[in-house]
Amino acid sequence: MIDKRVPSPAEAVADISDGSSIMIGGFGEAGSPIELIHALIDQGASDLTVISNNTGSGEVGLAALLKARRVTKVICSFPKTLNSTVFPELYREGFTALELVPQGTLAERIRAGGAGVPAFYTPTAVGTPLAEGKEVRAIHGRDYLLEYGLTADYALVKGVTSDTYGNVLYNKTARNFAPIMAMAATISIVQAARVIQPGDIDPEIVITPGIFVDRVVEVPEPAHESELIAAGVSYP
Amino acid sequence: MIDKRVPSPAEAVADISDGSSIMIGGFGEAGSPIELIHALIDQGASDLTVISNNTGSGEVGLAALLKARRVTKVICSFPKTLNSTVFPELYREGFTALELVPQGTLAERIRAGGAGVPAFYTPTAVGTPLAEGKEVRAIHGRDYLLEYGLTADYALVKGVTSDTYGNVLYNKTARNFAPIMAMAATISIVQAARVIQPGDIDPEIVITPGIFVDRVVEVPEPAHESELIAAGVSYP
Amino acid sequence: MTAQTQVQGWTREQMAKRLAQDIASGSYVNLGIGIPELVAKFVPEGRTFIYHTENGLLGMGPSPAEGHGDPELINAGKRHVTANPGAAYFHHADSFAMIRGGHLDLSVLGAMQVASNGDLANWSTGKPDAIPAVGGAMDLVAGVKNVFVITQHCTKSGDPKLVSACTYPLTGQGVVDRIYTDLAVIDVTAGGFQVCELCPGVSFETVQALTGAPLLAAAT
Amino acid sequence: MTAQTQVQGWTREQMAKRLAQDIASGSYVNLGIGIPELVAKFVPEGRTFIYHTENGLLGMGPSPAEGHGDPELINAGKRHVTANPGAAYFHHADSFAMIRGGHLDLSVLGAMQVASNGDLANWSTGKPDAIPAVGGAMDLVAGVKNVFVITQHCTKSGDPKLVSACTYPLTGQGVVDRIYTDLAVIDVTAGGFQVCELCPGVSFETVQALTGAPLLAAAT
Repeated sequence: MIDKRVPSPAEAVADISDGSSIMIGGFGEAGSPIELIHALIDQGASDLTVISNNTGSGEVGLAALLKARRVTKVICSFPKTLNSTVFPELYREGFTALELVPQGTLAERIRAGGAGVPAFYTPTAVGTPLAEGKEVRAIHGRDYLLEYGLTADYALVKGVTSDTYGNVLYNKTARNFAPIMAMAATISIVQAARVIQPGDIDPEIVITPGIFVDRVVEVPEPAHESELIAAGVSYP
Repeated sequence: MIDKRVPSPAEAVADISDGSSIMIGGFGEAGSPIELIHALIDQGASDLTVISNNTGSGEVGLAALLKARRVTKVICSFPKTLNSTVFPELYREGFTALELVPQGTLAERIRAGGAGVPAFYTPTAVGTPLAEGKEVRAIHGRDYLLEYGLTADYALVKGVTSDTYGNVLYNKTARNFAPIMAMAATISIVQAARVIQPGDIDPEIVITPGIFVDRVVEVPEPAHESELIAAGVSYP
Repeated sequence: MTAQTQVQGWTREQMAKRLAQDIASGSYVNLGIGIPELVAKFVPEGRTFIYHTENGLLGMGPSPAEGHGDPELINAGKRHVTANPGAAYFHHADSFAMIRGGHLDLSVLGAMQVASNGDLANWSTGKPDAIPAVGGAMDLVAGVKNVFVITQHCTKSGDPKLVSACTYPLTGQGVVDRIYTDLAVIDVTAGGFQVCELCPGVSFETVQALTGAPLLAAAT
Repeated sequence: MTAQTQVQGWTREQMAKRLAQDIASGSYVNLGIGIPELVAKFVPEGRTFIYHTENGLLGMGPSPAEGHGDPELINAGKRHVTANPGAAYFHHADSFAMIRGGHLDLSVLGAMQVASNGDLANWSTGKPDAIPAVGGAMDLVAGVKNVFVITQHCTKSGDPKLVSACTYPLTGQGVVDRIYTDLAVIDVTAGGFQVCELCPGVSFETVQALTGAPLLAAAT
């Protein structure tokens, strides 16, 4: 019997080693796998490269991971958020490097990484500073940039429901980067509020098929970043 | 009020002109939009380029469109099927040209066309006869072929349920090429067994969002290719 | 006191309402953060627009009642929103396939500068100490069929935002189709900026004086 | 009478059963059309395999009872199948993302020829009058982690299918990991074909005589 459940977030992230690259789902707080991130903070891995759309808010979740000085590089599209002070300080200090990628190019690079497409052309960012150093190619009379697929050692994502095979459903706009990150990482770890049995999810509505998922951990009442911040929480 | 319904298959395909490129959904008979194809045969457009995984069976649906000598080029991965005699004859005669594309490359080219990606690299077919004339590029030490996105003037696809905005659900493996073809065509036409109102489909389970769909026609009891063939039907 | 502050132009709401008049019913529209968001308040009678938010929702509805927000149902500005009947959720790659693939009819964006050749700068001051952040702006201008800018005609310090060449880092080259300011509606044409409509009480000369590039008069 | 017909090798079912022994529990497996399909009949006790069919189903189950097929639930060979608990449907681009992206553990394919460097030919005779048809074979061999070939050791006319270089058009270069024939299980190694296991009663010399390239003996 296939059963991808692990008992706790701590066990789910236990093998992440220093220097790993980690895709972290979420757009703002929607879909941020806070319990997995906090377990990673507790675990202690450092020198991480984090691929995520933002850099977190307040001092919980992703921002807390940064604040703990575990992340030496971020690849993201929008490292500024309301209440975001942690990343700017680390960036100005030179501790955390930034690779800024347009949001759609970031999404497509992750999807390409998961789909075995090593590189593709895109019209986004042609003629802008973000095109610097990139190959430009005219195709059918228009210029495009060459962009490379992006993969990672791990993905940490948040679903709402999963079965033990790793078939995952998401909640509303919390879906965002999770399905493509699950595709693009060697080890994909899903926290879900409810883990059910194979056959309990209609095969027509599965968003992430289990083939893309390696570990599933049940987190019945996941925290919301904004609520933690409102409560004055600073992790750990 | 947005309402993409058209009253009949005939009206749905009425404006397709000679020389059009048409993506036709389906893998074998699963997902083949037979009523739309038959309406296209009745309509009379010729010199068509058809992009579809197969070339049809018997003398109904896609095979009947070919037999009517309306298709001068097919782009497909597998133009041989049980009971498929129509295409081989037209191909040997020289009436219908063939661009043979590996199935996954075909799918990715269609998806790229719909996603605004003009070209991408793939490992598929490197070192084979299907790589002839294609650019080869080494990326991270492995050779890849450059492949171009594929678009079309029209897509004809079969859903099981649609709302009037064009949000579509499919039935099992009849989904196959339909969602990506709907993305890649200028005018996407969906036949669905049931057309319902916006709000009647859970937004979490929509497979093709309405933005990719231009026309929806209700075909309550769509025919199945195998049943027509078993009944000895030859269209028209 | 700068020239601009002496001119009584359209309010932000009036600008948004004016822009909304130019959107065809049935359009798929992405509204940027800030003034662009106001456009959603002014759907002309009898029209239906479907709003796309790039974080993964087509059919975005208005903000929920205070206290009824779902932290997992937000827009690109990370505010709580709702989903209208006929909505669909999707992942980020599919969302930007809609954008890049030319499936959206209109993108409405703010601007720091627009040049008379349609170049747009709206993501970075380029200052060395700025934290660069781009989000989806470059994807939107590269992919969406029509790009409308809605912005005050001048900066807070009175400098023109409509210029002959952008000095800030570009978001995209030659991408803007039309500009809605507090003073005028201006098309970006092959010949440069062309006034389409002036705010009542505002003269062509006043607008020209506050614009950093030559203005063509409205076509007659 | 050719050499091969005098040899009593494994049956097709025995070949499939032997291959199934080498699949780890929990593997995601794509089975090609023909002999590869037989592998699904021989899941070893205590193991679970999840079958992928490239037309858009993960968790493919056995054929339905005669007359209970759904024409819209088929496999890549266009036969009626079923969906097991825990299955998922998806579109073709996602299905081949699984294949090309290296997410499948194993592809089992038939062969016309396999070369000692791992080249595979299984889609075309290359004859001028043949209707070329490739399907997903080139994608599978390019993307799946492990590629096993299952085939009769020789053609119907007695020619070796395991050769020093393929004469038929290639499906992929250097892609085959292991070959299961009626006579032996053979690994493709850096040094060429290496016997892993002989069918009981079949000698190394017999297999060598029926193979068009040098065979290495089993590692000891």
